[in-house]
Amino acid sequence: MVLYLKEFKYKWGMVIDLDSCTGCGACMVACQAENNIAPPVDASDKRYSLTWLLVYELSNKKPYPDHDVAYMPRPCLQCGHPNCVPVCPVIATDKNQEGGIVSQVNARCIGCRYCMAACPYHARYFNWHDPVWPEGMEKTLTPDVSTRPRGVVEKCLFCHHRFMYARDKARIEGRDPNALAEGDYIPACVEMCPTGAITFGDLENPEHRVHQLSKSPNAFRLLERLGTDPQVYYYSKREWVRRLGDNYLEHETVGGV
Amino acid sequence: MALNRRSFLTFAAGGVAGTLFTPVIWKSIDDTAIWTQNWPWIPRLEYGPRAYAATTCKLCPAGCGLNIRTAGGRPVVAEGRPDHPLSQGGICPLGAAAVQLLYSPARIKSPMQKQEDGTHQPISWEQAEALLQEKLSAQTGRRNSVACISGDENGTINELFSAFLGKLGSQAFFLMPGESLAASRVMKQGSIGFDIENADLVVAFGADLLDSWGTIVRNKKAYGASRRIGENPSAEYVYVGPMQNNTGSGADQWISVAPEQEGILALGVAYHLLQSGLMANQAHDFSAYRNHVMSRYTPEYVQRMTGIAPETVASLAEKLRRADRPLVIPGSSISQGGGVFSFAAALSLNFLLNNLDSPGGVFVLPEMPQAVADAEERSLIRSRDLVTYLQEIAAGRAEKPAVYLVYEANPVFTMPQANTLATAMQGSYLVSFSTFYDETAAQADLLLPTPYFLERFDDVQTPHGAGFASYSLTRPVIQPVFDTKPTGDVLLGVAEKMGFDLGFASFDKVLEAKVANLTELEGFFTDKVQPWEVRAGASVSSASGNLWRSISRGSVWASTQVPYDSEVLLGTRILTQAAPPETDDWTFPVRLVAMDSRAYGSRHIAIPPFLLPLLGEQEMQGNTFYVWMNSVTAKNYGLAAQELVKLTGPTGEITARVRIFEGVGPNMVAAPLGFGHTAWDQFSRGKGENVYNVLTVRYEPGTDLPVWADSRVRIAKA
Amino acid sequence: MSDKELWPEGVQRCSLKLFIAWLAVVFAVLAWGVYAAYVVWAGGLIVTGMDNYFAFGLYIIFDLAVIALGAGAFFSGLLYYLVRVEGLKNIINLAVIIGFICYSGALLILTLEVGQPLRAWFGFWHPNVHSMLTEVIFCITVYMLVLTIEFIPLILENRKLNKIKFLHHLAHNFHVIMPLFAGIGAFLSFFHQGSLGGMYGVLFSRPYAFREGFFIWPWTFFLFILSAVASGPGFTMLVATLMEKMTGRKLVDFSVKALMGKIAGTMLAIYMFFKFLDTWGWYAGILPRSGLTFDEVFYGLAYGKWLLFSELIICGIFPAFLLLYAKTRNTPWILYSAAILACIGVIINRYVQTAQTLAHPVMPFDRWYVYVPTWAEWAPSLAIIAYGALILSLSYRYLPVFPQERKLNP
Amino acid sequence: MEEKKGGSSTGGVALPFVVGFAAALIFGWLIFPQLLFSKKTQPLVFTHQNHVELYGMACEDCHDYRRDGSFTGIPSNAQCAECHSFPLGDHPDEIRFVEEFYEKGIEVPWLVYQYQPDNVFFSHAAHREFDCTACHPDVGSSNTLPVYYENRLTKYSKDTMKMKDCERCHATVAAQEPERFFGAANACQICHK
Repeated sequence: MVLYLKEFKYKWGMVIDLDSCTGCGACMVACQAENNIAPPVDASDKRYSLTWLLVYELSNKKPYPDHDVAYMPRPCLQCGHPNCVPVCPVIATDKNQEGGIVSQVNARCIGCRYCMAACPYHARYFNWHDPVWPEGMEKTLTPDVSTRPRGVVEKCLFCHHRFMYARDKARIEGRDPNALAEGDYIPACVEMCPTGAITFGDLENPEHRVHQLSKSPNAFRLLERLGTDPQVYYYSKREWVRRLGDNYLEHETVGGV
Repeated sequence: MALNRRSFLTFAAGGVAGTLFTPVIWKSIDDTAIWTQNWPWIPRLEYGPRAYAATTCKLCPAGCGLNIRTAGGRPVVAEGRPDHPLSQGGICPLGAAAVQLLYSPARIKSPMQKQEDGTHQPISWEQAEALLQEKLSAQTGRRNSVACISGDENGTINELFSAFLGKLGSQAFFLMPGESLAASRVMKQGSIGFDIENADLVVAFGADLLDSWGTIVRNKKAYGASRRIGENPSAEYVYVGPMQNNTGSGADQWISVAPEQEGILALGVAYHLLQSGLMANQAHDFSAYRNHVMSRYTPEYVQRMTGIAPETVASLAEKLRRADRPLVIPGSSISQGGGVFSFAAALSLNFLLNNLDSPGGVFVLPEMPQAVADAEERSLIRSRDLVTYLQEIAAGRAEKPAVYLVYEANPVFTMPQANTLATAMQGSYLVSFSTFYDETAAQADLLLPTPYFLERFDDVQTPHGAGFASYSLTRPVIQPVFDTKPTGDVLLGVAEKMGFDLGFASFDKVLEAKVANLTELEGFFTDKVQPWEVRAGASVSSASGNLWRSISRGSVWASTQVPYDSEVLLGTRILTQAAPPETDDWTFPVRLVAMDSRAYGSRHIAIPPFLLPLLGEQEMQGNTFYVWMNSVTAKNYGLAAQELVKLTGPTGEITARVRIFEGVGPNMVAAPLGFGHTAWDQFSRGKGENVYNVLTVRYEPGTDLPVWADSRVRIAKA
Repeated sequence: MSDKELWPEGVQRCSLKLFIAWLAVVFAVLAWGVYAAYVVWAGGLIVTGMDNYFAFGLYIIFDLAVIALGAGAFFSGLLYYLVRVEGLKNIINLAVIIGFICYSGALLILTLEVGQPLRAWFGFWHPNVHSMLTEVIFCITVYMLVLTIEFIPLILENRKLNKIKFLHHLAHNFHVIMPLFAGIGAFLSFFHQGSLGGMYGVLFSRPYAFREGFFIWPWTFFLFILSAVASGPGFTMLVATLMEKMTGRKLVDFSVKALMGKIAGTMLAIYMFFKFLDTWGWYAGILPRSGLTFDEVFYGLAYGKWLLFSELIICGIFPAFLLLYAKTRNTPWILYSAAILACIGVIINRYVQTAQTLAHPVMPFDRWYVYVPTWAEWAPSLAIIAYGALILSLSYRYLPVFPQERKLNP
Repeated sequence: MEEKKGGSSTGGVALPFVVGFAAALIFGWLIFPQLLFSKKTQPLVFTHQNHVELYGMACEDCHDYRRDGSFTGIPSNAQCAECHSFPLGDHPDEIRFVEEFYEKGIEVPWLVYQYQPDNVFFSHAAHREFDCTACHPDVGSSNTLPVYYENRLTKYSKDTMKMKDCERCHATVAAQEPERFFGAANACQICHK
């Protein structure tokens, strides 16, 4: 128990507007390129794909013409109470840095996949293959994220390296690296989204939009009842979309009677 | 001491015990673990300073602005450019994968010549250009014996090609078919601009705004800006289209009509608008228009033709009437193969709503001044019909050219009835100026690879669907990775050898000239203010100084100038003549809804490696792709989820699996374009089948233009 | 020519040729498994049926089942050495061997189970005290040591080895400390069995498996212990019976088998009592609190309700009755059948705890997948069984495993 | 062979054991490191001391921060060429730099003593308050480049700073200056990427 560790003063979080997300997938591609995820020959089988951020297609399950669709980009939710962290036998994953991003040290991971069993969101991906890039394409690897061999578990880190870079830039510019402005640190998926569906920032900072948005009645989190306390919120004005965020018994309502 | 078994064992024990007191074991264990963290067969990272290079995307016609992030000079990731009005910091999935395509296994690495066994062998540029010159010289003077198909609908390269063909005595310069073909029948000069950003109600008739129509990313940005999270939306979106695609699901309302029937609904809306007293007096044919609409497009007729309830039509009309700044956007659900009827019908609503040249409405956008003296006019080029041309050739009703020059296009794969139309090119000398080894390149006799857009200078002018005139350059971020040469330079080189004076020493000079001509228009750079803001009233400073210097360093030029006098016609003649047939086709009873999405690449680009994760279990299972239909349709044809199904069209057939998706209209089957590649690489090859094979061309009455967006098929269990 | 001098005193063994032939078969399966292991190590876990949905597969199920079935060792040791149930003297050796086989086999499988086996030692070097898996790692390691220590005296009782004075005294001293190791072993195995169950019980994000707790331990911790104790003795007895069938010799008195059956029946009854309570609490508390209905956590055939029914009724209540009721218990075929059912029950339990827990889509919009293991998962598992057969064969041939054998085969 | 009894036997057991033990120690402590590590030398001679003392350069002239907060690390050929675009002296390595590297556009493949694997994120900016010599040898006072030892198995440098070295210092400083560390001193992702 680190005796001097205070509560998180800032928590990097997202509020994803499911009413604006068109399911285009630009965020997924951005994630792959940014984080040096090798291109798969076959990725349609989601059971083996490496998609740190995956866009789910949600449906209100009504027949034509009452059918409604929503797209849900799902990164790692950086749970405040993750079930993955306590189960890893080798402390390869932890939630211990200001900002609350759940870490994943691939160099430490032994690949037991207990964390994958623990994560209810499928936010964790086992590296079933050694990463292979077509000849020459390895030159497009960013220097920011290490490549991972097969046999370890990977996950979204909210482009943590961008956070570190933002802090370094602040240091060199003489600013407080622990008080980044809203635009200083933005994950790749947020930056790339053409509809601006993803809002990113410090959930604890009233000056960051996510702070207020996360408290909106239309904001919800995936599987709230599990108590995982994710730092990724979803936003939708559509009741059926919010209801798909958790399991409800038939008579139960979302948000009281 | 004695050397015996016991001594030896004891010695060994001592050795083992001693080893425990040295780092041999521990260090080895530790180092082995560290070794696993750095397996030599896994690529290492290369470091270096971070920088950005501003450019423009050429992967689809939208022309979004990209910032290419580099590390130590190497391009690593593509990001959106906030200052580019066509991207505003966002990009589509295809654009996001731009950098990685630099090293696609499908890239053509050098000039190649087809061998007798069908394979291609590398040759030098000297040899290649000599071959080209030889083939072309043989056709000089022969009328239309050299045909050119360009896949770049908004580049200055087209001026070079058309001028070159002119020198060769040919007018067979074609663009790959797109929305601009139908638009050219309505708009003689300039292009139609849609000021989406300033509209408070956007009704898209067929136009897949959010995935494949026009300026995709810009559309999404406008859409996102109108519905910022946590705020009241500033605009409502209605999508009238066959299926609940990205646009349909993103829109506030989806009204399902069969492909190419959007026009009927549009006129049904017009009926109500006219009833409520709206007029377009400035239009010369308003009276005729009104008579036609009021007499023909009654609610009953519209319902009979489209299945849409009168209340829905009336409600939509009311929305349009009450909106402050309504905008109606016509288009085809696949941004190609649509008829003029629907286009004109939907466009006419804008005139009824009186939003021509108004913020949030439609504008006529100017053409860029030409740079190449002998180039054909853009409007002329746009009006040419490649499909009919190839159909005629395939049917033997027209002379097959001796040489086909195909530039960054894949007509062998992406033409309707692709397998049929491909025969139109068999036997001719096919020259492919392509970056990638596509199906057309695979069939080509000579491959003259052009550098990837990140490796060269090129331009993008006012893409279709834009709300303003724009001009920006693609800029080389890296020296060409392979032995490639810009097509413009090749053309200029060959032209010079053939004695043709096209007026420029290099393609870069052509672009410089193009930029210089921009001063003929009133323009500004978009780093401080965006075009729609100017339309809404913001003040702006005109672009000045050395335009080439600015634009070649990444600046984006835009203009909101209204160039031509507006001669407004509601298109009554077309509307009365080009209406779609009312009859049902019992042979091919099901309407085929082709899907075009940037998640699967573009018409020119096969799905890139980095886009494969976007394919989910809704698109693929193994190597078989899915076609979508709603549960009622499936039941009617005895189909169930996951079952194999065969779609048969008049000229082709495909096999797929059934996905039950309730967001497909009645009696329709949705099938995604972009699958079934046979060339390219293992990332895109052999996944699904080519839907273009079942896209069937019909000719629109009154316009005689090919329409294939509303193809029909027969479906049965396979 | 003959290994007769190595046989335990006063017993007969089959010919060396026949034995070698048998060993050949066993080695063949082993070789197949070793090859599969090589393939897994070389190519990665992609060759298995595991995927992003099924982080755990046959390896884990096999391990859990094998470790549960191997519980006969520690429980028998507990009963014999501490509770002083004299009757178990005649089967305790077999129980220890089976325990040794099961645990060592499980350890072997675990080396295939991790994605980075060369870093598996990180579990000892960077242990996460909050992880049930850490508890599993440490417990299984130490218990393996204990089982080895418990096995050694038996080995030292080989006729040849026993002649060596030092080894003879060593064996005797080992026997003296057996009660201590029985206690330690029981304690460790309890914890190990429990932490295996706890691995699922602490997954508060998996309503199918999550269980609230007693102190830091979820109820599955205790249920796993009980179910292992309920099935382990039966498995031991079944193995003895199988060995009798294969050798044609009588190795233990039926009364000993019946005693094991009675023990298993008693524990099974206790387990069933708590299992029903646990199932009810899960049904009435955790599921509705997670917004789930009972039906929503079952799917198709692979994860159907028939599994729960089978686990609880056919392989739970039913064999418990059979084993508790003296008449049915004393009927050999009923005893064996009931024991088999009990073992099947624990295997079903381990399967649903692993596969169904992971298969159940927690997110409402997620879907069910069906897990199908590949040859690369079956081969090592069968190889472990072959490995067990090898150990048992060698032990039976050369060590005095069954005290009663001599007497029962005059 | 005939067994000997008593002291001789014991001595016989003890001596081989001791010999084996000693041999193992020798192998483990003397030979094994030499087997494990291969010596490498830098592609070119570089005289830090001369550059500092004779040419009046400072560390940050070559090793400095960029405006985005990143650290330049080993200077590029271009930076060296600000002075050495042509040979300034007659040292063969300077000549080789100009001819074999600079003019051919090949970056000098310097060996990084404190080589860090890709999975390590190190921020010089975050450590900017510390003197260079806190982590690096005082190269400025020597013209001799140390021998580079590379671990044959891991390809690490012998001087590669291991995780526990970072953790120890982080914990110590954080305990003393919690505000500065603002949260966990040894949060995983601070040093891993």
